[in-house]
Amino acid sequence: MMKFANVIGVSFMAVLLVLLPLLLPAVGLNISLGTTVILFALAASSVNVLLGFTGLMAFGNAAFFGVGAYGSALFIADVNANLILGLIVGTVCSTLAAAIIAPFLIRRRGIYFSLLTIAFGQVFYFIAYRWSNVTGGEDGFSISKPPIFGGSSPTLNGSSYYYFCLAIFAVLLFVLWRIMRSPFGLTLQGIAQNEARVRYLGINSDRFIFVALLLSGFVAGLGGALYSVSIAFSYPLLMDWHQSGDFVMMVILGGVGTIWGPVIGAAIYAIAQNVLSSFTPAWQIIIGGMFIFFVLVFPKGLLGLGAARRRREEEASQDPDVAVVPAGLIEGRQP
Amino acid sequence: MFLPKRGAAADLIVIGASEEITGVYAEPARNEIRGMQLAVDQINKAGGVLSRQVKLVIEDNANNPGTAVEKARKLIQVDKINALIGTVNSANSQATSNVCLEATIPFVDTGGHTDSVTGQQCHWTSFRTCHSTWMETHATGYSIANKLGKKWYYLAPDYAFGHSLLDGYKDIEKKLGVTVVGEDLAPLGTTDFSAYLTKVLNAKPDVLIIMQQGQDLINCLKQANSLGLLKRIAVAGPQGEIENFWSLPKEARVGYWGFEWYYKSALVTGKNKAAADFIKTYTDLYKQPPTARSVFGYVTAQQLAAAITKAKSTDAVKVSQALSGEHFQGLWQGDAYYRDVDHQLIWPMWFGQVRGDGAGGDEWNIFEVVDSQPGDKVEKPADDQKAVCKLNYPA
Amino acid sequence: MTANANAAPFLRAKDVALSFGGVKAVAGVDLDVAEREIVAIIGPNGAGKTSFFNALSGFFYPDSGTVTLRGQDITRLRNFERIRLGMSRTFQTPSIFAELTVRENIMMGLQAQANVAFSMRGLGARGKELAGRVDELLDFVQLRSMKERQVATLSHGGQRLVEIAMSLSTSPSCVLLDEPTAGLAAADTTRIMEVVRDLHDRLGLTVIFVEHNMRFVSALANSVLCMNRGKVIARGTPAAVLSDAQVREAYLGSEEIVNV
Amino acid sequence: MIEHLAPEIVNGIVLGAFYAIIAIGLSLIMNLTGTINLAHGSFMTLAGYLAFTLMSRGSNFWFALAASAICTAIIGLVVERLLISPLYKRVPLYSLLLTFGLSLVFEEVFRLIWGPSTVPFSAPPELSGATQIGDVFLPTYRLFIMVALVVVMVALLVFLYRTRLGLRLRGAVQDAEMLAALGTNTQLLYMTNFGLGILLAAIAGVLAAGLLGLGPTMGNDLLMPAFITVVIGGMGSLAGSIVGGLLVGLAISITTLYLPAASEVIMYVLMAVVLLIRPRGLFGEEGIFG
Repeated sequence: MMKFANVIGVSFMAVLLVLLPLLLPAVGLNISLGTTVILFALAASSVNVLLGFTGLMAFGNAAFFGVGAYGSALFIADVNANLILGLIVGTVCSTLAAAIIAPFLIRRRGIYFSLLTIAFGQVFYFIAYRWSNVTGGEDGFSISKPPIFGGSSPTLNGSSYYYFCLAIFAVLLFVLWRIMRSPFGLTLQGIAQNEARVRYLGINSDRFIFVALLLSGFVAGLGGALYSVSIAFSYPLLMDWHQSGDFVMMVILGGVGTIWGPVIGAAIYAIAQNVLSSFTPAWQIIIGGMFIFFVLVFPKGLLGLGAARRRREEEASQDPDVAVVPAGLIEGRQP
Repeated sequence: MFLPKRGAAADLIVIGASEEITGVYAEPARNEIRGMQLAVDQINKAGGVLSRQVKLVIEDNANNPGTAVEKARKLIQVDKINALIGTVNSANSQATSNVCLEATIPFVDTGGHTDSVTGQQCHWTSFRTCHSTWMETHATGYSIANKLGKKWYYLAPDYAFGHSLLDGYKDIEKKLGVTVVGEDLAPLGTTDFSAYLTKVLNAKPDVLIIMQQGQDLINCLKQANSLGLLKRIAVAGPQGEIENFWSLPKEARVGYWGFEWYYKSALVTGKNKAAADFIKTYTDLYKQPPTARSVFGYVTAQQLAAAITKAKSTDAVKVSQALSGEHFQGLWQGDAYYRDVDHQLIWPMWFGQVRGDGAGGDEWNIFEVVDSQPGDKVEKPADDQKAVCKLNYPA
Repeated sequence: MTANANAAPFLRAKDVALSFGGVKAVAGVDLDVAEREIVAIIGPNGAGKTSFFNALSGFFYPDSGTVTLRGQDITRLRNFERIRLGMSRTFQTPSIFAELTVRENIMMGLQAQANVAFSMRGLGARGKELAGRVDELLDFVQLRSMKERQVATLSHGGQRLVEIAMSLSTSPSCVLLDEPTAGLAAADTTRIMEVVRDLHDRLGLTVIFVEHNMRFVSALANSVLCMNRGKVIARGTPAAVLSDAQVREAYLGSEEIVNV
Repeated sequence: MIEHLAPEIVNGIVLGAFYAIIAIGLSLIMNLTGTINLAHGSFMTLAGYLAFTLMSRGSNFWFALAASAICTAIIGLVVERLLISPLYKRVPLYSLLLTFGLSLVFEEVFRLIWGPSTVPFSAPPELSGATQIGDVFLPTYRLFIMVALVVVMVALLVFLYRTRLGLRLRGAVQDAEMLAALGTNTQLLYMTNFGLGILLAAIAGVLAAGLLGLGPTMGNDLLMPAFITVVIGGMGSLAGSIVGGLLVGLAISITTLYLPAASEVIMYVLMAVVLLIRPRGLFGEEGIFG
């Protein structure tokens, strides 16, 4: 059962996203920026699966995003110019990438986990940069937009591609929402709040974290696959740790652990970057400053503001600096 | 409100510029923009194009292909540009080129050198002003053999760009009957070249061809200097970016390099009055002499305007056809043209030596041009390009 | 009541030692617990009681010694594997999911026990069955009325009861309780005491608890183990241990003993 | 072969010593406060630019080295007090993100002040050229760096093991709460610790500028190998950072000689192998963070 306020919220966001291709040109922005927002939101949601739902400080999701991008682009260019198949291949690649590095990651928690995600993320960046016969190296890799089902089926452009991405995103958001309310999701929340207790309920949390990593790799890879088609290009910087950091910041800007947070964060980030960089070469200072400001002043993000206040009213008294992503983040000395 | 007035679009020719205003290429990008801006100002002063004023809308592509695509689309959809120019980074050039094909907007790559833009990934909408990587290696190959000797040693960075430079030299070496006495690929970011340089000293080539860029090049040159290699063996390379040499310590301002243009040499400008005027106006305006990058920007904007005038329309097909194959007098000796087959600008390339101090009381003047090669001699033959590049003009 | 000498004891710790950076927290402790026994572990602060618990329950692995459960060596078994063998524990400060509801707290262990924790969809038919179990467990600790409350909003005593209910959600045969009454008011202490007694009397569980409240210890325990500086200094019936001279000396001046 | 191998080994040690010094700073800050300092590279670059500015105003190299390292450490302290210390009571994610934002700001500020290209930063004349040892010519500046970094490392060890503040710091790294209970001013320790980490970074930054060239991203380019050094050596271990750094440096330089194509990937391979065998890293202790 959804609360009335949630129904209003979901409806508002739905209407906003559906009308976005009409709204953006009206304020002097282009439709493909909307597509970028949606696809960055997918990447940010993949971070949120780990960070918000499972309490793991992931700082390498750009690697999954990039693997998805290259996977689909290479397939579309070299094997079969078919959008749907390309997306499937890209997503399978990114999920596999997650499966390969997950055994290294699940043995660590806390900042050690972050450190490992940064380092392993950089491995993928390095491969894309270095394996230039296949990836085109730093010059990147071009594709032409593939027909949706290959052959002579139509090719999606501009707003039709936006709605295609939006549809996929909506389905995925719904699936994530369902998962968070499933037994699996409940266990992830348990891990985020108190992993020791989860283990003392007889649950092998490592296996849940493994699956969460796969899920995260899947979502990020789907975003990446759609992105490389959107810009008809893939390039190594997509996997750089700065890109990962941007995705994490999107989650924080919007509100960590919420379903809509990553969307709002992605929108703020993408639009701010796009608009500011048209005006001033110092835009990176402003974006970096915005990050710092949010971290210091609004650590729960825009959505977290309301939620936090509601919870605060219910609770007797709590430390105002209670962590958004509690306990589980600091690694305990457990076998 | 920062929206352009839509009605105004009809009274203006709008040219978009996508440049690496932030990031490592900020300096070359700035010089390209200065060139474009100067050309547009002069065109407008002379009455504009098709009696419409030209407006230049500049966007920062942040040296990131994703942003470059976004900005290209913004320029096309929101600013309703008639043509797009710019880019320094090859990845940005190619990504932008693809977007412009999709939107059927003419695009002139000012400064991204990768072969694919006018090769495998060429489009009927895309043109390129700067030389291709192939042209750089071939032009310098001829000049090196001509001026420095025919016993070569290659040192290349081990990544995509290094490999394509190496391929270029390997092609020209056969034509010239050069003996190659050694070849090394050094990883990108190598800090110590002494192992490679010792091998070079033992191999005793006439010329060491260094294909490194940026910081790797600087480190390599500094170490070659300290090992005394420079006194025994000539050092040369495919492309000297004057912006880089200006910021180098004097001990690293050494060697022979391919130059895409230079402001102070009779071999480059000859008696070309347009060039002399350009250099003077530019230097007065920006308190710094123009570089090859400035020329890319200037010539690109100027030729685009000329093509629109000739086509009497901003229609993409007409403008592209007008630009393609039209011979013109640039800011150098001899003529130039964007050739029909692949839309690459065919123009000469120069070769010369870099020196530590500015000559003739001009601190900027650190380059001595000694040779030049005509463009059609150094680019891939048009017949070969036909097999690689399919422009696919709309019927 | 003492362990049957013939059969392997239900839970046995043999020469368990655990140290942190040179400090020996547990220095060779033996413990035999029979099935359905209630054992209390007492000792002054820093005696190594919790560390011993940690070694028993796999929070840390002991440096040396062995732990066996029903004759099976579990010394190097990971903590969650011990839970599946029927061990369960609580912590000194209640280890709960503060931001989840009471129901969700209980549900998590039930799901795992029912092997549906990996389900990414709803619980379907199993949902009703598990919901029934939640009610049962909450009835046991008399918290059913709090079912939809966020655990963080419960009193300290309430949180402890939730933790006990959680530790029952895995259907254990043996429960380790680390200071179940620490920091509780008198009324809450009595309630916890009843619940712990019920664990044994109604559910037939083996209970091992660390406790400072000696009233609690003498009322409930069959057998008491007193630790000091990582070593066992006395063991036996509550009456015998609490009157032991060494025990009294170890506790001398500390207020806990006052209750005896 | 020795005439090739010896310079590569020196090069490997120099590179490794850089990674080690940076990794020690990172590791100190990580362990005590849980902050993964993504702005560490920016502080290195900052120190390089400050030294460059001083030298272009006529200062000699030695004064510039000392003054810029101290100035950078002071700036680091200000940053720690104003921006990072408010985050200590929160989960470590926030300090990680704050330093991420900070590194973006720093990088762009460097571009605005000192330009987007590299600046002509030269080692002092007395350190240029090559030194002959036996049959082998070694670049003097590299030898100097090797010696300088060893001196810095020894000084650090003396500080940590022979001074009261250092002992407290080591104690705090192992158990901050215990120290707080003993009444030591933890905030002061956090500050000292952060300042120390930045001081190490700053010294490495100035030395690196003369070796690698000084541009806005110089420090960030060194950051990733330093992270990998921490992973390989094990978090929270001084010995781990030193051994890990040397291992990475030597692995890179030796593969450069025998198999140049593998010299970039070797670092990642090394990391994966170490983690497979020892998930905690070579010297990783069972610390607060495992």
